[in-house]
Amino acid sequence: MIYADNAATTKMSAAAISAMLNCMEESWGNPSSLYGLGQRASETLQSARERIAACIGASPKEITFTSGGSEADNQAIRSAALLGARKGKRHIISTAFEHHAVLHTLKKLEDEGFEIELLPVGKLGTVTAQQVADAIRTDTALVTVMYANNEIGSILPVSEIGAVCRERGVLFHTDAVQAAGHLPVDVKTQNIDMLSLSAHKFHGPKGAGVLYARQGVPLTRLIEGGAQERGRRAGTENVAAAAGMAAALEETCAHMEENAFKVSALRERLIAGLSQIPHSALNGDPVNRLPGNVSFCFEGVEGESLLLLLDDRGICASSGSACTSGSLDPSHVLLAIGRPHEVAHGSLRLSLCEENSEADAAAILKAVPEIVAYLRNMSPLWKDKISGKREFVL
Amino acid sequence: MIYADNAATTKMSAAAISAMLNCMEESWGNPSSLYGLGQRASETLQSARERIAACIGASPKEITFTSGGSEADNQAIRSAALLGARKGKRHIISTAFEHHAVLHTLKKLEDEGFEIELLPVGKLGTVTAQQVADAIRTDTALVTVMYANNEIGSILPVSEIGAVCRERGVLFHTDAVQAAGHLPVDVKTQNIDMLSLSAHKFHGPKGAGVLYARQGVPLTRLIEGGAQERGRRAGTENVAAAAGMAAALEETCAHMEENAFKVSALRERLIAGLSQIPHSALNGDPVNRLPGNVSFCFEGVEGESLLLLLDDRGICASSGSACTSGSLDPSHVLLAIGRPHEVAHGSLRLSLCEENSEADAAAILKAVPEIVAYLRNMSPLWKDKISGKREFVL
Amino acid sequence: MALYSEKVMDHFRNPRNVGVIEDADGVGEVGNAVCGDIMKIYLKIEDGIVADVKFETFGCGSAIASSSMATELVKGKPLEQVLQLTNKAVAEALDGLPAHKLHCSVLAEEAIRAAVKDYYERQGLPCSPKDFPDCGSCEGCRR
Amino acid sequence: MALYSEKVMDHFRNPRNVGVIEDADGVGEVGNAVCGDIMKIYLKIEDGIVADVKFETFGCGSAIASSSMATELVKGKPLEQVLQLTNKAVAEALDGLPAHKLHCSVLAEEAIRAAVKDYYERQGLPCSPKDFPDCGSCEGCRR
Ligand SMILES: Cc1ncc(COP(=O)(O)O)c(C=O)c1O
Ligand SMILES: Cc1ncc(COP(=O)(O)O)c(C=O)c1O
Repeated sequence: MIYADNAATTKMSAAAISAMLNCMEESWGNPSSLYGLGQRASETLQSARERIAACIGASPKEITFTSGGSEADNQAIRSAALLGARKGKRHIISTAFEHHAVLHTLKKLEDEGFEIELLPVGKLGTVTAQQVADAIRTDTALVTVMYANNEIGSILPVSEIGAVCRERGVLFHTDAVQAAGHLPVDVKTQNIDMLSLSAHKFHGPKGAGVLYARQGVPLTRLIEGGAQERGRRAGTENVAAAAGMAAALEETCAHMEENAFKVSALRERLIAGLSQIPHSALNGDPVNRLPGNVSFCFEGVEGESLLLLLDDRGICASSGSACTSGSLDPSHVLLAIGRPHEVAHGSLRLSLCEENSEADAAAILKAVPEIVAYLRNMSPLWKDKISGKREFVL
Repeated sequence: MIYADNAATTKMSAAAISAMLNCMEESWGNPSSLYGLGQRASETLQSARERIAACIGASPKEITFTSGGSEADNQAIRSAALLGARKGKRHIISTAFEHHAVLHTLKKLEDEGFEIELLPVGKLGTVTAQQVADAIRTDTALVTVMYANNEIGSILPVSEIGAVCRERGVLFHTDAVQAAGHLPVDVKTQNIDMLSLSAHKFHGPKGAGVLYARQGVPLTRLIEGGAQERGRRAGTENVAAAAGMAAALEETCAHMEENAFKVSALRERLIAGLSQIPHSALNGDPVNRLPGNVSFCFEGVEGESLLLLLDDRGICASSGSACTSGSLDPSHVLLAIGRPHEVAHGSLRLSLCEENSEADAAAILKAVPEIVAYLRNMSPLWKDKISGKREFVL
Repeated sequence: MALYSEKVMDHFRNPRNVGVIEDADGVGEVGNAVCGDIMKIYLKIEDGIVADVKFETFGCGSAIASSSMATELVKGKPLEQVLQLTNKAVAEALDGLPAHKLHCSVLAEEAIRAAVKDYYERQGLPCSPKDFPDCGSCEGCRR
Repeated sequence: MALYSEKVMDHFRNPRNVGVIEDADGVGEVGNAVCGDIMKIYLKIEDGIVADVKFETFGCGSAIASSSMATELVKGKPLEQVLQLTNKAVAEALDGLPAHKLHCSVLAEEAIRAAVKDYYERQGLPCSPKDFPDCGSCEGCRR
């Protein structure tokens, strides 16, 4: 099997699994309990908190454990909105191609009377700090801009945006779910007030995430109950998941540069190879790009068929993001960078990790052109294009 | 070590750990992904859903996976409140001794304009169906009453309450976090519309729970984002936790009767033994009681000291609920059953499981009276009582 | 559960009757690129019977499988019977489709009808409009 | 992190000076049962010096440890020095207390003062009220 869908989820690292097993077998007490077993669990949790904080330049008290990236995004945005509303600030700036965890939360806030401004992301899929600066108003409660896009891999200038927000006194949240463990994160120098990450995107467990909130930024609880997480998130703590997440993040951060070096070489090989396919186009920023992301549109081909045939050859890939499969709409991300609907249906995302090999790349470069040719050969849309009845759009 | 705090959390069963490991090592794809690896994860998730549904008499579509009991409680109550508010119903009935996940959610709703009626629970810590029937009004949006109390172990007449609610057309939610796996649950015959459970209370993983919602009861999302859980809860699914939870619940349900038989014999032995301590009192209903729950108040003794000294003898127990430790207030549950503040500070909860032995009971019955005597001997409060300067309250 | 039944996967992997009939007696095309599905059906009619049928499809796995199955179901059948083909029959013959993919079977039914309609029109035969709905009864584009 | 420092656990497990002085020269009691902590201090004073000190405490681990430590800190000390005992000194001598348990050290300080005040009163000595606050400066009951 060639697994090339690491943006959807990753295989857990041995270190993460063993950290979890250790909790389940040894450190399984309730961290709120007084006795030794409970305090051992509390120490495990605290150690996870410290190690994760160290990986992103935060202090342990600024780390709140959540059940994943979505919950962290929801809580960050809701907290800033509530804070803003108290001061009469009801304007929120974001981008058109955020993850649904952000966009759907913003939609709900819009229904509640907030004004949501989604910045256009241009053809390459990015926004500039200047765009953000121009959009900030006196009633802006929050700027939330993702660190890197999950579908097309563009890396956004979060440091510059952070600087602008800090200067203008506006809270800045970044969804770093695709960045954490893969790109350097330093919340202090990058002027990030809130940041979300999700463990299963860097070889940690599913169902575990972190919301970093700078000291002094009060969080609203999404989940009411006990006083866990210093009152910011109720529910018996998922100690094992926190320990697994910490082990995974430490490991990926320790090897970030070498992984990026290796993975981006594979990426470049794939991009060069797939670009040979006529009427294809790379999605996203060719330069400021996640090391492992390869995203293409192929004219005249529908994405799901492509994926199923790749699966038949043992290649795991995706089209748009995993969590919108089940929906018939083409990816909002591809539409946001200006791909026409028909082409947006024909996308392929390969997302690599350090475990992928040159042999994987070779197999992908053999399979994709063959399958695209096969599908085009049975596509009335493609036929119309080569016969000149319809225009090519790529 | 003698672990007698199973109401705080439980040790994971071998079956649950191995189900999780299997997911982490084999079935680790994203369930939303098209390819085989993803579909395998989706099948694992679906199988967990079916098995959990079968354990509580629900159908799989009625099961929503959450990050734990607290989230399930929050979502159930919020959903019913929203539904009620749409019809102008803003009255919610609950009890005075619910878990904080319920009470704090209700408090927030009160701040938002709902009228919250907390039924008194009497000396034994229970409410009757008649009390509920009398409280129901035409504008009642929800009745939420726990199945069994986590601190004092009383079992509440949920079937009768369910029948009353069904007859009056009012939604009924029960927090069954302490009941699931330990007491029979059949949502259909018990007329339960919504039910919360939490895996780590029955030898499953922490950070995993279920919200059952009867077909036709629409849930409000607490977490916005992707379309997971049929749109009722966003975020990449915690497949491993769901599989671990299903394995654990199946196992405890399969052995429910024999476990209850064994555990309640230990419970009776402990209750009989501890009742010998002068000026002590059993908390909760002596008959309708969780098989493993032993809850006592000892006059003149403070609970934390008792727990620390028990810990020194290798006995893990709790005082009030684990998640309120860190607070100085005495347990709201003990106050609700009428214990005076000073006695509420002196409580001990032992919660047993099928792994506890007669030897454990013997050790506890040796330790507790000795420690109580030791602490009373240095307690000016106790001295005042035996000298007659103050009244005994127990 | 797997996304698709084995039947669907078989017809997706080994689609029957893919291709073009150059001298077709009737051609039908439904769906649109925006929606992500286009199906084109070619019919060769002899003595009121479907002597040959081919399809071309741009679409997802179930769209290709539905086209393939639909062509199999109409091959060799008299036109009156062809007009009775329902999307349900297509989906059932495939051992079911996921709920959000049912529109593919609708599209297949419509593509067949459109090809028959084209045949009727070319032959100058009368055709009842209720037998020939436009692409649009499919829910695909409206979700 | 463990809930309590090793020092706290040592003084909790092996509390120094537990008990009663039947013919005490000064006795102080602070806290209340509702709050969950009561401390009672007995002083034997000789030549203005704490010749002996005992305590009784109803309370949590840190309350017992704080009482024990406070008695150790005042034993053998002249009364003027005893009055300078602060809750901070008690907490520090215990290598710190968790934030929500700091009130226990406050209570220990107050119990010592109350005993000294009782001694002053029994002796008819003048005492400045600022040295002798009531139980109430402790935050315990108000949280
Ligand atoms: C009765 C009851 N409800 C809810 C909860 C909350 O469950 P969790 O901690 O898994 O969120 C608990 C336990 O903590 C409980 O005992
Ligand atoms: C950019 C981004 N944000 C948020 C999420 C949500 O994370 P999770 O599924 O862990 O809740 C994801 C991945 O699914 C993502 O890629």
